[in-house]
Amino acid sequence: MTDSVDPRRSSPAAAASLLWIGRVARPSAALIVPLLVLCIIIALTGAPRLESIMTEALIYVVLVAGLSIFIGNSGIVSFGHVTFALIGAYASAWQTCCGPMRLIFMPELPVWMATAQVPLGLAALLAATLAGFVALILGVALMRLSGTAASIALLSVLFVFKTAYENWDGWTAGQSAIVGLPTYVTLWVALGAAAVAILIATLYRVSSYGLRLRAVREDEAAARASGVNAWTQKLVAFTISGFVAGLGGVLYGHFLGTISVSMFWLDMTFLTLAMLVVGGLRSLTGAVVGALFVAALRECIQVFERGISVGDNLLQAPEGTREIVLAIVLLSILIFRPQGLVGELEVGERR
Amino acid sequence: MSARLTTQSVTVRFHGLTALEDVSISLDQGEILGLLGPNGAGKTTLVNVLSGFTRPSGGTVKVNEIDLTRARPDVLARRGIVRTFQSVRLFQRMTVRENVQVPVFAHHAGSVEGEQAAQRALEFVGLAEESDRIAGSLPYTQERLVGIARALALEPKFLMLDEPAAGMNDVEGAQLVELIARIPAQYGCGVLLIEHNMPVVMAVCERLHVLRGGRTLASGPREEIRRNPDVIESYLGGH
Amino acid sequence: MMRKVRMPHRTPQMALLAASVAIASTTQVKAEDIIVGAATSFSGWMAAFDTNSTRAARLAVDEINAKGGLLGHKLKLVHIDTKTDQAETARAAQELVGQGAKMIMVACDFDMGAPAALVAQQAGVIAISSCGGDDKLGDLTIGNNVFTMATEADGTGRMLADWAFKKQGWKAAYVLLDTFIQYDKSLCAGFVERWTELAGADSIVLQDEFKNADVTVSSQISRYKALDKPADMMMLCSVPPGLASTIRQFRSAGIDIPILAGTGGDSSSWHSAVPGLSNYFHLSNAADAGVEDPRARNRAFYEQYETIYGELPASGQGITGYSVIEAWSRAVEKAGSFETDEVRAALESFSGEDLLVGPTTFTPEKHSNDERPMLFMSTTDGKTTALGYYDMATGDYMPVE
Amino acid sequence: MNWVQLLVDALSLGGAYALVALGIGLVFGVMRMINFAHGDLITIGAYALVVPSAAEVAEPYLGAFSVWLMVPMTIGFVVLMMLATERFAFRPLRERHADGASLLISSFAISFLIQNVILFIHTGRPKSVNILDGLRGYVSVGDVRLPLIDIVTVAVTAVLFILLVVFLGFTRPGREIRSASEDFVMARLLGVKANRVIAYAFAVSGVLAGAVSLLYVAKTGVLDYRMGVPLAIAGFVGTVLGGIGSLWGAMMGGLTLGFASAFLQALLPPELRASRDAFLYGLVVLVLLVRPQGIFSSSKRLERI
Repeated sequence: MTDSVDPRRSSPAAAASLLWIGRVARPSAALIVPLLVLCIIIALTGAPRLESIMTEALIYVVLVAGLSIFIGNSGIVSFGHVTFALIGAYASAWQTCCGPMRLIFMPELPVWMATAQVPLGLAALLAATLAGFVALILGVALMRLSGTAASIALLSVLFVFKTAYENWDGWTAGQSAIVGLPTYVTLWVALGAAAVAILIATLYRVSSYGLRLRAVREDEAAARASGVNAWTQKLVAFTISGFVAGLGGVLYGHFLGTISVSMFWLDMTFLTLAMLVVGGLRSLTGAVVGALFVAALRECIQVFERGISVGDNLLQAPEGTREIVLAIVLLSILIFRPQGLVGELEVGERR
Repeated sequence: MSARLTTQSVTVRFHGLTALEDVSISLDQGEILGLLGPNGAGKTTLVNVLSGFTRPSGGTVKVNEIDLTRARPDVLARRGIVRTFQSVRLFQRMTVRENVQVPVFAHHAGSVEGEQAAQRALEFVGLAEESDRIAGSLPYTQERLVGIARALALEPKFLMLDEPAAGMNDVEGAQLVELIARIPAQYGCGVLLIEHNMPVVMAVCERLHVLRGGRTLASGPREEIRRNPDVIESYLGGH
Repeated sequence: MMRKVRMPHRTPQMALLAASVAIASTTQVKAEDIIVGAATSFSGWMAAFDTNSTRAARLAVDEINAKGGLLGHKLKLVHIDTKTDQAETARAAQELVGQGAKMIMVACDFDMGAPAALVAQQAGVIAISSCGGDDKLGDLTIGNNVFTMATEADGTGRMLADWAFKKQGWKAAYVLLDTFIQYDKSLCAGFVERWTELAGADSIVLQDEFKNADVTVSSQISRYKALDKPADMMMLCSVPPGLASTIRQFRSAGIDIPILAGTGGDSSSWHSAVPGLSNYFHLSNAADAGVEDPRARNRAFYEQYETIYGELPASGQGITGYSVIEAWSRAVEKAGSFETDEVRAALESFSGEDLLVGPTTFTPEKHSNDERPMLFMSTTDGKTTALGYYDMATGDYMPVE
Repeated sequence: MNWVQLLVDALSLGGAYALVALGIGLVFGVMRMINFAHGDLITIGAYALVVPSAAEVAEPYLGAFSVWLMVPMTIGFVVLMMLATERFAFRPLRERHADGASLLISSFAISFLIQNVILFIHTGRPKSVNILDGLRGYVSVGDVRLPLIDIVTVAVTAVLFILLVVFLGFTRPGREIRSASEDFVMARLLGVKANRVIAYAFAVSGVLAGAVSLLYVAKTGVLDYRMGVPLAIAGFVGTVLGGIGSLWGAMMGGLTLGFASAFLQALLPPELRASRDAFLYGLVVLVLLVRPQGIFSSSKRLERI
């Protein structure tokens, strides 16, 4: 270490904790500050569409950061994390949805819940906690698995919860959307949440827990021989990532003002995974870059789709081009940069 | 208090094949025991049993009087029964320091003493300078040293080294012997050394245990084994 | 208008129209023009449902402009593609609100339309869904600025039961529900409710379920076949592709009882899955392509639609888009204002208002219609004919004008 | 409850799932990648039966040919498309040593691409086409109803499985696939060309996918741009359930999933029937917890330490 000649010899514990704060603060700030600058620029343009797109992108940052906590550190590709977004979104709706309409959408809510007036921030916290708690319970059983079996089991979990929520009419309005969630998720709220998610992910990553799980990811047998309990470490990451993904679901619901079970399904699974892989599967920086990159790419293509005036002519791509071009660009990135846009890099981390 | 790791009549069978039969060994803290035997003799299987990766079909593993036969690898490791791997198995995409920190954190959860244990292990194997390199980029010999440092970072009571000198040239092998010889003094642990390289084994082990076909062929002090006709015939004779 | 690049066979006027609209939408709108918005999908799966109704709305706007506009203003329809994506839907509505739209037409579906309706509600703009049949669209769950031109799904289900019992005299019903979307659940709930009122619960001999994407309905067929005696009819609450697949499999199993479907069973686009489709009945707001509508006005609409777009809307649902504009403009005229509160009050005063979709009633409590007469159609040997607009109040078809 | 009838129903669904699982399992064997786009190749095969157009009423294209032309042409088309995905997407990735996750995601991306291209060309409105009209009837054996299409499905599954066993056991490409599935590195040392053997596996997987396209459309008569997704998921789950890496396991896994689905559909009480998939996939989770290596794999492969 370069900074080994410093006053910490006098108080090693204090110095170590200072060092540790630096190890969290530097990479977090290196991700959060550029996001803040981007948001300020967008706010200054005053374009509501741009603001809305950035807000959505930041919500995806939260979701993908949640994925990254588990996938990035454990190496297990989870097809099931959207489950936690689903749980979070509905749990928040139970507490905050639509005033007197709450009982019309969700007639079987217990009275105390149907009439509760939970402050929005607290509701989000409780909802994300529920998602984290469900992750913990599921993880107790599922974290014994690794590799493909784990991926498939997690996909199956998504199926189970999707089907259950679709048929739990009295609490979820079945397949119908619940409309009228308070739309408090502005650009700044989304930025704040993204900052929190980045901070949680960084805290986890630099902690001894993150290190031990990465050891499991690299070589499970060697990690166990080194005294690491693989199950515990996976479970810790799974729970935290369930919490963060749950938070992402809450935000998405309160961004649109409406939620339905079908929103939290294979499309979102694909999109969030694609963001993570395009950015860099094993890096939080990759998660953030991937989420922003895919969001920006979608919008750029759409600009063409809506038409660009060149002189008196309108250049316009036919409707439906966006998804096709998006898929081709994603494939090209996977082919030409299989390690993702940033690879293993973590900004703000000294090596 | 000095501890003793023992196996009593350990037997391992896979699908009707017997990998180990009725093997009893003991290892004291502070000594180096050499485990010999031709390929397929069951040496690695025995290490797998001792480190919890393989559950024996019969027999027991004990430290003093405590039965650890069914303990998981990570539990054994935290209790000071630590191994290395024939194929090293480093955490490839992590730095050398992180590789050595993993067992430390598993044990001490990030305390300052833990950091120091990691540093001490790296210094012991002479890799303190390389601690910020990515493990996967190290040359082969250094990889093996990191593997040993990673095991030592747990401050083991018993350390099992599975062919640590494999693939090294004579000079490197000699340096390794010197290093291994210092382990009991430095860490106060017992070392079980699996090694094909006879000079290495003979240089550092006072006691040897020889396996053949999953059974104990001979066991005893170095000089005695060197003179054992069975051993000479079946193993040493080949050289 | 969509996908003009790939379809050179479409008429040149079409391309011209598309180009002029596209260019116009990027240029600055003249101050006196009144903007009406359409936040509907021209790509993704919703496009199949939204394209026709959006085109129909454009027809209505052009018609009004040709007659000199509304309260002296020309109307301008601004369409933003919502890409079958809820976030895009909300953004489209925000953008339309930002452009000063006085009314926003939203998707033919509650889930997809809701984000836009919510934005409109919060911005104090009227939002009208073309054919979203979920009860919640009309029950003021989103807010009092939201209306739908569709007939509610459960009302449709009740009407089917009423017609089957009274007009056809069927006594024993088999109900098969596709649990894939809410519309079908509501449709079957309405059917069962009305059927039970009329014939008693015992006369529903079997109720079963499947999922739209299921490859096979063998279990359901086996369960039906295990009945002691066959039902007089089958109420099938589903939409294609599940609807078509189910009918093919039931017919293949030799089950020839009459099959009834809601608006999800409209359009002949899936008929080739069941060669010689017979004994099949469904209802809709107006006639499907290729079927002669009993109402002269509707026939005129279709003629005009075909002239401009070179093809007919696949189903009778398209007509609701026309009525979105029709209803709103009539309310504006009544109110003498474009202001939301006054227009809403005028809409809520509709009582049997004669629109293209049929007599329409709104009240301050209910912003949808649930027993508005709908057109029953019968298919025999693959050929669909209109039976007439059925009126539950009389238990008979409405007289032809 | 007629148990024989239930068995017939289950066998038909299980047969279709088994064909999908086999196709996915074959590619997994040589690539260690679950090809999520397999389902969309089935969709492509189905759409090849009609003329590409945005028109609401579909006109038959390959579907208009006689059986003897339609079947090989449809399957041939799927094989070509399957090889194209391998050549232009998976091979470049493999050559750059992408890890398993990237391969998996790229198969997701291909799936997404195919679906959107179909949406673009055909629109999202489901289409329909009538093929193999002769299979629409059924025969009765006692009070058991045997739909012709189900008999054909089961027969085709059995024949294709036997052909596959013969192909893998007695032909050179087949033996290469098998040896590559067991140990790719060793196979290459023995002179098996990686690109070639992977292309073989994709081609065979394409034949299986094409067969499913035809059977599916003959049964349901409908086309939808997402029709392949539930099949792919069933195949995907079936492969893992059976024991990943073994063809016998893949086939049995697919059959098991089909059986479980059909039995749940038939035996769940009416109020729980809508939640069938929750039970089905809940069972899958339970099975994986007990046997992560799959039900039908002979033994947990010992990890060499």
